[in-house]
Amino acid sequence: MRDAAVQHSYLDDGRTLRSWLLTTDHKRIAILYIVAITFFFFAGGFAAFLIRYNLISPKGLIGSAETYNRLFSMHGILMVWFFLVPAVPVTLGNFLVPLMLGARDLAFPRLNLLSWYLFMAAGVVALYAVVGGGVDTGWTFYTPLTSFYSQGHVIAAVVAIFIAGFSSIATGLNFIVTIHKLRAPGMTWYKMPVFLWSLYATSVILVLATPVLAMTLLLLAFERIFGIGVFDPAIGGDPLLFQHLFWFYSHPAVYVMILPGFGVISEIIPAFSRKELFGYKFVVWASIAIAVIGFLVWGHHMFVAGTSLYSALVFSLLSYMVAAPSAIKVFNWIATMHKGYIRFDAPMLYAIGFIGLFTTGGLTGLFLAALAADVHLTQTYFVVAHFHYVMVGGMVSAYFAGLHFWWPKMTGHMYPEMWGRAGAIIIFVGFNLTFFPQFLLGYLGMPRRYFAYPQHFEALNLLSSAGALILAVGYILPLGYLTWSLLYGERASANPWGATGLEWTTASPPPTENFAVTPIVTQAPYQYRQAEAVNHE
Amino acid sequence: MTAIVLRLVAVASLMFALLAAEFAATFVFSGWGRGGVAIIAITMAAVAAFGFMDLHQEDVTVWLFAAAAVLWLTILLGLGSLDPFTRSLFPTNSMTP
Amino acid sequence: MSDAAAHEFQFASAEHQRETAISGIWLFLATEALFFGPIFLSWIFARHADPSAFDVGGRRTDLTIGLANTALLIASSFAYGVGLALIGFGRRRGMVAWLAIAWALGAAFIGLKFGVEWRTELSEGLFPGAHFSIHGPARSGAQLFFAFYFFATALHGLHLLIGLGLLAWIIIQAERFTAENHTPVHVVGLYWTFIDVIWLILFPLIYLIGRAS
Amino acid sequence: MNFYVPSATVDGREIDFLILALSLVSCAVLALVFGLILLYMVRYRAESGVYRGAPGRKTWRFEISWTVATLAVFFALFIWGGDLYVRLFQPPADALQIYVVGKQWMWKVEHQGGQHEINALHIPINRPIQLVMTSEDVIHDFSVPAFRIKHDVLPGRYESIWFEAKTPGTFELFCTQLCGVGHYSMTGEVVVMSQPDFENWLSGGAPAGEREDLAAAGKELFTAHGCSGCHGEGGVGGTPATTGVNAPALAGLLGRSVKLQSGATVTADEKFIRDCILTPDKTPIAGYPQIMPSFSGQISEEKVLRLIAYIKSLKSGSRT
Repeated sequence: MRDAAVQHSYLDDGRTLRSWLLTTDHKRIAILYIVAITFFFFAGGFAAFLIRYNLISPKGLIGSAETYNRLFSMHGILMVWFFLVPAVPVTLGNFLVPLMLGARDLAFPRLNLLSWYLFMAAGVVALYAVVGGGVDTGWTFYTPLTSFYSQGHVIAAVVAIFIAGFSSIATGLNFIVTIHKLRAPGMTWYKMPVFLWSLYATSVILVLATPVLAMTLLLLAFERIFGIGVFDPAIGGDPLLFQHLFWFYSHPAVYVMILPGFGVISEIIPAFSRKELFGYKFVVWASIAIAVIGFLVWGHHMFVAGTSLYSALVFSLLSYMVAAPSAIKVFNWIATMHKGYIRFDAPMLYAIGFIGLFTTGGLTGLFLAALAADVHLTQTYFVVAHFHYVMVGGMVSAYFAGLHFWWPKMTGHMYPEMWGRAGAIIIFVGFNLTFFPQFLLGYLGMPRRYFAYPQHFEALNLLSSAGALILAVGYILPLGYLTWSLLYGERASANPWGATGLEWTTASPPPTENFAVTPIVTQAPYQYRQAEAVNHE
Repeated sequence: MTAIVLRLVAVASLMFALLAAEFAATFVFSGWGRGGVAIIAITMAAVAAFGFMDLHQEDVTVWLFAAAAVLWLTILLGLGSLDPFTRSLFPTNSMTP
Repeated sequence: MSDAAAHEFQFASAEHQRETAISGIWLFLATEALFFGPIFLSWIFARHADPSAFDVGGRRTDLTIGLANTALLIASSFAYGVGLALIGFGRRRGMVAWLAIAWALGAAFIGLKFGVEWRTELSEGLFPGAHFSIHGPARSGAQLFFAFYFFATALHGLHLLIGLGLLAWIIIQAERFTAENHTPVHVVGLYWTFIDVIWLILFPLIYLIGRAS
Repeated sequence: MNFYVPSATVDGREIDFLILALSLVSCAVLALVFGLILLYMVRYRAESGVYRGAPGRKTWRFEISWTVATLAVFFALFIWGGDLYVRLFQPPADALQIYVVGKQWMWKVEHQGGQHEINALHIPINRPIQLVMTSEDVIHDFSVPAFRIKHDVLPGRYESIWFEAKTPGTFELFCTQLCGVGHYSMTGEVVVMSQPDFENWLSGGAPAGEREDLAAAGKELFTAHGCSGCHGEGGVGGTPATTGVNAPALAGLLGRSVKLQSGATVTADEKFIRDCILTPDKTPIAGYPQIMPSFSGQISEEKVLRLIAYIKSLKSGSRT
């Protein structure tokens, strides 16, 4: 059985470069994406490393404020649009959506391939912008700095993000239509794994928010090229309009980054607790609620920007509303662990790390939603720490959790377990050491995006930079042992974790057509039998 | 088939009538003003969606997508204009201290 | 592909594939609607900043051409609808004829908009910037209007150009379509009418609101 | 290393109190989350033989209760933060108004009596101060961490904040909105003084040097940096006969239209003059060879401002 599966695996279906670059197989496209975003992750990470290096000394070690500004802009742009937003949907999502649905492919396979090419084209333009001198506006591109004053390759960066946006839209559209139309017989909405629900919620945001960003960036480019436009204060235009439009996308985009992480964690916690997910419907509807309410809160990025007091009050109240569904999820995961049979394989360690870091990040978000507290804390390192806890501590941990969990399914090889656990622990420790001091820095008033800073912030910055070194080790480690496992890793069985879900019923790696016979779903997800023996093979 | 074409003719006629009404709201009935124009414009968009794009024949999925577009546009325009409409502006002409 | 029953391997049937394609294009149109969202919001912001000056700009537009163009697009959507109905009854040549009419009406819009209207406006110095020809207290607000105007119409025109390309592609590929199998005709038709819908909103924002009272 | 700097304003202390409350709530939740996770990790590890009992079925009671509890806490925090915020941005009528102009990359402050200062703000203690702020170019942000206050400073409009300092001393002032290359250097200090000291300072008695007339200082720089060597004394312009080179006249330049070699015409505003001094290669003037050296990195922004003030003061009557 296993031999037959290996022969027909999607990986063996053509070995030429052409067979990869012209593939419409969702699994192969997922692999193409993994290669691409891994590159961007380390490119953005390298910039982060240089930023932390610079901040070791209050005077700045890299010698030029301009270089520093370009570094953090590059870090932000690459990490947000070329890693965090696409990370889970285009890799794990692309691979798993049809498998979990019991479908043979996504609804529009050619669109899927096109979206990869768009993504790569965007990446090339972004790299051109970086190599050609960089951008010094930060990833937020605020006008009028970006439209009139900034030097550098603003237009190239804007074009890159514009193209990447269409790649996102294509992916989101594909997922939504696929989930609506290609569910296997018996796969009703409430029988879908939470991962699919969270990808659905993510796709809603991608499809409805990304076009707003695309148009906003076009307006920005228009203003920069022609020297006049709708954000131009000289003719009565409103620079805050740009911020409204930008955050209309960029705040929901935060949920694009974190919702798939919720999905991943909701798969892993039950699998390693051998227990049904606690409160399935609440978790599902919390995802949908986040996707909708997430669109109502963008104004909380602008509490000191000069918006009206009324709108600040409204946005503050709505921001608290969106925090509630996130809280629901955290409690549900913990309740799932209650009375379980918990195993501590690497995916579970990453998942537990995720819960801790995400909760910390989420709670500090409450500080920023409380209007008066936000006035003091915003635009300082407090904000930097807050969103890194959510994005990096949360999202990257979730991505690694999912990558380890489904790695045997994707590659047909097991990763070395001890190394996996070591990586999870190093990342958790390094992360906290890097970013916790930044909460204190922020409270003490250290502003963001400062190339040099007053002497009295030095000790905490030093601590943070030391943590970054450990974090770097933690991120390079998986790159090493996962690559190693491709060549030497133990062969994986179809279901090494004893997990539920359709993707585990087919071979590892799956055949090109996913399922020899279209499966018929009769059971709700996560039907784990307690104390079930886990055969590791 | 004739029925379909006749229906299209009816839809097109309705559109032209609404276009005329839009002009009337603008120039003739000054009391109607901008509100009337806005209402008629939205009506015309809806007529096009149902009459030309046959929204009524599509399944619930399509309805969901169309409703999402309208809802999210409302969020963008509604919450987006909350700020300028509740803010008092103090434009500065001279920029030197 | 010309076989009516053919469908891709992830679908259960040709009908399943058709339904999926139609819902896909509708979701894409939802995306497009949000794509135009910032233009509408910038209209709200810009007009709110100084309504009377903004309307001074609005009154400098060419209402005749605006009206003619609106009529052209409505007629064009109608023509496309007839073409789509004809292929539903297998009348391919009829479809080609009506689609050609729809194409010509769309092309006339482009010609009027960019060949006549834009050209006049550019020569009258209505493009915002140092050489903007409206002076006096309304100068800033009117520039804001024309920044909005040129951007919005350029973007709408771009969509229409893409639509013309798709329409031409449908006409060239007409041999492929039958009464049972003409999903692409349907899909392009939805897009074509959607461009019309966008214009139906832009038209009053540009030409009418500034003149209304 | 000091992890707490007491706020110098009354509202700032209230904000600290709010942050403290938020911290306590967060710590309680974190203790609960981490505590439960650790407890379950130990108690329910797969190897553990602890009795698990029958799996519970009803979940919605738990869901409803923790959702409602969360929302109740959130609402209380919202009311607290919102109330304070509204007070924070509603200045009392009797506040002393001071004007602040942000500009790449400096803060210019103008007091009611016409006293100017740069990258510094002197204020009296125990008196509400309202800052009326605008920007000459991009968005800046006026932030004084010790006062727990910050607000964006936008071009083309006035934004305002207010505070009442209760502690005398010198406090850090930051720009916290990315405003270009020099963003990190757009810092300064806020000096809180007693009312008599402040009066004294306003009248120019102390501290010395702060009230130097900008144009007079600029005139000195004009000679010291050799500007007059080409542009002539008093900026009358140079010819091969007078200064040895052709150099444009600077008197009466401000506000005039200038033709560039590229054919474009620009208005000579402050930014243009600044560009001409710092990056002359980018603004070659029609009719003159581009031989002006760049002073970028040689003179500070403040000095540029003084030079501009001096050039502004030159009357066009002296043009030759």
